[in-house]
Amino acid sequence: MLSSISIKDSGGLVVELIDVIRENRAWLSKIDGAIGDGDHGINMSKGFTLAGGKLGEPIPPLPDALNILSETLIEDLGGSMGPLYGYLFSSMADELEGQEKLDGDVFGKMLHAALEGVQEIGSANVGDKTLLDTLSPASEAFDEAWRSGKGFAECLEVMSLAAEKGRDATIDMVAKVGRASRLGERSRGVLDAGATSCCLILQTLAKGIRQRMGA
Amino acid sequence: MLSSISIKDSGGLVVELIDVIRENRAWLSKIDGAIGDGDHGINMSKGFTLAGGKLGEPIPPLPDALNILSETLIEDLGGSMGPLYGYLFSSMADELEGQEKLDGDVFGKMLHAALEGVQEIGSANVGDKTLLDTLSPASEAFDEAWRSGKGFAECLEVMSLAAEKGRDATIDMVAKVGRASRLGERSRGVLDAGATSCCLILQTLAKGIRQRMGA
Amino acid sequence: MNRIFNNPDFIVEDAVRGYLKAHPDILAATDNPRVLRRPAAPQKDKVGIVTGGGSGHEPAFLGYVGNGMLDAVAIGEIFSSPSAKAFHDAFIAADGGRGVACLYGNYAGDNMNVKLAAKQAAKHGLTVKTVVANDDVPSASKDDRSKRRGVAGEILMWKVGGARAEEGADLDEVIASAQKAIDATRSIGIGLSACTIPAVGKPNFHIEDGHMEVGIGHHGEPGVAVMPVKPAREMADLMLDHILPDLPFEKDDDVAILVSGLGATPVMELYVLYDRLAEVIEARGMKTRHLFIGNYFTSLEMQGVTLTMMRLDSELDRLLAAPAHSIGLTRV
Amino acid sequence: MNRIFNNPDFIVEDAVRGYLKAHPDILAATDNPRVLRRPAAPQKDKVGIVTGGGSGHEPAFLGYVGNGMLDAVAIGEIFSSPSAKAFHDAFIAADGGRGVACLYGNYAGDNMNVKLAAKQAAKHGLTVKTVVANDDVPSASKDDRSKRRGVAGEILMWKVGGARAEEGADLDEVIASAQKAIDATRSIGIGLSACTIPAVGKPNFHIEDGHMEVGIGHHGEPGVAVMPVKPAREMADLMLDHILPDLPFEKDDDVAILVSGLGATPVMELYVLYDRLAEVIEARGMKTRHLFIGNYFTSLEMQGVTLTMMRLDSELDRLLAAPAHSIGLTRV
Ligand SMILES: Nc1ncnc2c1ncn2[C@@H]1O[C@H](COP(=O)(O)OP(=O)(O)O)[C@@H](O)[C@H]1O
Ligand SMILES: Nc1ncnc2c1ncn2[C@@H]1O[C@H](COP(=O)(O)OP(=O)(O)O)[C@@H](O)[C@H]1O
Ligand SMILES: [Mg+2]
Ligand SMILES: [Mg+2]
Ligand SMILES: [Mg+2]
Ligand SMILES: [Mg+2]
Repeated sequence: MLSSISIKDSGGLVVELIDVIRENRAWLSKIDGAIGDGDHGINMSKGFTLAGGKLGEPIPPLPDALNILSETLIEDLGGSMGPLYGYLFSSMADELEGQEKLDGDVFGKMLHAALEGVQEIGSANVGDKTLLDTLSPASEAFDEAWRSGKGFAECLEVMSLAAEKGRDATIDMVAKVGRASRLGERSRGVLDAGATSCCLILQTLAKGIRQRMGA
Repeated sequence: MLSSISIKDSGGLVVELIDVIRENRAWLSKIDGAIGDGDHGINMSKGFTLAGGKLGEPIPPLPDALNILSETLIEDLGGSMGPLYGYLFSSMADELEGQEKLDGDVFGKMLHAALEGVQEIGSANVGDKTLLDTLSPASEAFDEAWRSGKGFAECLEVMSLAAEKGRDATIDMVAKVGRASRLGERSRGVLDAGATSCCLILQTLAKGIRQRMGA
Repeated sequence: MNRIFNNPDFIVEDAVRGYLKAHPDILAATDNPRVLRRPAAPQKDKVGIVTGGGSGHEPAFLGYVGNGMLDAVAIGEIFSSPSAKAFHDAFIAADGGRGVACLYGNYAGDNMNVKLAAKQAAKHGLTVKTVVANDDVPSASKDDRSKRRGVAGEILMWKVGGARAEEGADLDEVIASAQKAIDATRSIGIGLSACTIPAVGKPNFHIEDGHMEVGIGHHGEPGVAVMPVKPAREMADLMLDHILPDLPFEKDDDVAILVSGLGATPVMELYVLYDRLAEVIEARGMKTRHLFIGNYFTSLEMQGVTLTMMRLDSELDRLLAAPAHSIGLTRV
Repeated sequence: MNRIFNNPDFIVEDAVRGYLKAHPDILAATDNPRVLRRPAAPQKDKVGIVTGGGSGHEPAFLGYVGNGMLDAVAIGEIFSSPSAKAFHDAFIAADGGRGVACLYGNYAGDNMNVKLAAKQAAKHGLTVKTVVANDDVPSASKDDRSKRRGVAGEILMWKVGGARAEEGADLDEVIASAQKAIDATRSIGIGLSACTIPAVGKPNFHIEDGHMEVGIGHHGEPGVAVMPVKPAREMADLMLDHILPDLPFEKDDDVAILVSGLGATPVMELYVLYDRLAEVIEARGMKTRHLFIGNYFTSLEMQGVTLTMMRLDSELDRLLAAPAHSIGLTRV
């Protein structure tokens, strides 16, 4: 089992992201429907599908693929998801610059950059019932596992579990930003849509990287 | 038991008409709702109530009271009921001109005049599922009973029954005029609203005249 | 029923009061609370243009009172003809000494009340001539055109009659132009959901969810077919299939188009429909010289749409282009 | 859901095509299918006026492109912010060399996308300044005004900004006037029924039959109170109770009033409401100098109404009175 993957050859990870979002279109919209306006799956699927059409063949290297996804979201999608996920993916891509291998060090930095990017553009805080509530604990768990000396593959596994726990923790939160925030206490009791899509994205990345490492 | 009533003293008949229409506001609208637009009771009640406010005290003689009702309907009510019932009542009033007593002869003429008035303005035919289908058999039945030598009070009784039968016969008819006609075959199976209000009117007149004669 | 009114029996009165407060430059009161007029009416030596009809179709009918349009309007209860007296008083409010053209829609109540009112007016020596709009194609067969209802085509008829009167034409000329206008006009509606008269409190007809009613009338009068909702393009084609052959509209015709929402259909959807209508009309070699899209003739909160087309000659073209200023339609 | 569309995912595209076909005199295409402009834009030496927002609010936003109003508009999906690229391309379409004023509403997506687009524009040396409308009183407390949403007050802000730019003002002057306009403007909405985004297929919120939601937002954002439907007069009083003290509006103020239906409320009911609004506003000693009643800023087929009031000084009064010509608002 490897402990890193080739950045140049891993653009396919973005294809996997696109697929997972498209597959979960209805589910994500349904979750958004409970306390939002029911279009999260529609929005995400539209943006990711558009990006899919722009990737081209052969699939470009991972940073280029991430940037194509980011630009498509920012330029063509609009809404909140365009800028938020757009920044998330371009921030990740920035960390790959000058690197050849994606290993635990680099991946940890990607998560940090993603978190900062989303916070910068969206000005939300952890606990506000947003995708940050998946991203932030996932990033922390990864850091801790990596610092404690676990292997990259195992750290990804830890992160996936933390992302899921983070996502599920949004059930008990009251939304502070976005449409759902208008509901106040009534927003408690259901998943946050963005936290759910973010969990799908992180888990798909983890799974894709692990597979490429032969884990 | 008398065989006629004083025309001068019977303006109260119009008050009774107003009352019965107001009492049946909801029922008439409900019937109209099945194949029409559900406003027959509202329309009738509005027009008759307005007329009630114009009758004044003491109640004027019957022809004047009928003319006040007629003018109110024609001038203020609009819709189809304004002209149709407006003409019906003014045609009835015309037959009272120069008379002192309302007896079987005069009442028979009133029914004829009413029928002609409604037909002239509305150009509908018997069998079209309208108020004519109450008025026409009622008038015929009255004529026949009167010609056969029955007393006025009994003739009124006969007429009331015929009005009811006429009204009920509209259930099996297909509407040929008015809003319900747009339904074609689908208009079959329910009462006609106008036939129902017309039956109430004729029966209330009959009952009021009979009471005044001491029958 | 979640609606805005006080006593539902007086919703028309309340609305008319609101209209008068809102538009003192366009609408003036008369002694009859059910009759409104242009502030300048009666205008000496101009043929008066009058219409009237039930309420609930706003901006029709009162919204088309204004310069170059109607001089006076008779206002009925919701979906119910104005009284004969209201029509009569509207005639008087509009009469500038050259007679009155009453341009109205083919409904039983309106026919009766206008007839009574015109008789009454004749007694005072006021000449009233009428044109009865019957543009609604699905409401009766072509052989039975006199039975067809009048729908949104009335607006174009008022525009033509109003402009002709403004030109100084006499009563017969105004009547002739208005008659020509409606004879050259065809309409069709598609209903998507029902509506509720506040005083009644529940819908007086029903359209199954996921279905549409082709040829529905302005008060929910049944149409010619109920079918599952079609994509906008097919709706457009269906509407054109009904009205194009009826006149017929043909290659090289100049036309005016009016696409009106029935009240609750989002305006963007009218444009989705128009996108296809324009495509077909252009492909058939017709030229659209006047276009109106919006809620021009509604039916309370019904969902759905009506399409109206008029074939133009140079006179109709000129009269549609003439200036007009009313709440519902303005041309500069 | 009985609505008019083809593929619901492309309803915006279809509608925009229809708008372009219908109004070639008012709207022109750009290279970006989500950006429309005035045919005369960019107009040399005039400050460009831009807005943008989600679709489903027609005639907002694209219906306010026109002379004396907006130069270009960025168009989003239904109820979703346009992309940063659309805003950016709208800036370019509007830029006549004196900079661009982006006058938009306070929504998270719009804020983010405008921010990104303005950054991008700055890189090319194009100056974009912004005013964020926050006229919706119930959406946040007075101390938290920066959190309030923008609603129909945006229309008055565009009118003011557009007229000021037309006068030849520079970017800072336009921004100052638009900011003054929105600072003097307060709105409140009452929702009576929900609406459905075609691609979603079912309402994304719910109002119990017989109930109304006071302070509802333009996308159904929850209001401050849900209660049984009140008579129109009480609705009017409730709305005024929320907005009059907030500015506050006071005796002898000159005001502009905008009463907008949310899409499916019959227009006559807006006038029933206005009848009472006018009564109170007059009784409080205010003078209504500009009045707009109709479906000016809608939310698909929602039932309900918004009330917007602006306190005027002589500048705002002059700018509101200036000529304008757009689909949604025309002044001659
Ligand atoms: N400021 C923000 N920062 C981070 N995430 C946000 C922010 N605002 C909204 N979100 C996320 O966006 C999700 C909703 O996305 P979506 O439904 O696509 O957009 P919209 O709310 O415009 O309909 C929420 O579930 C939340 O996770
Ligand atoms: N031409 C006509 N002649 C006689 N009666 C008619 C005619 N048209 C309609 N009616 C009667 O009118 C009734 C409906 O009245 P109403 O509901 O008050 O008016 P509307 O149909 O305008 O809503 C019908 O039930 C029918 O009996
Ligand atoms: Mg959403
Ligand atoms: Mg009826
Ligand atoms: Mg009726
Ligand atoms: Mg959304």
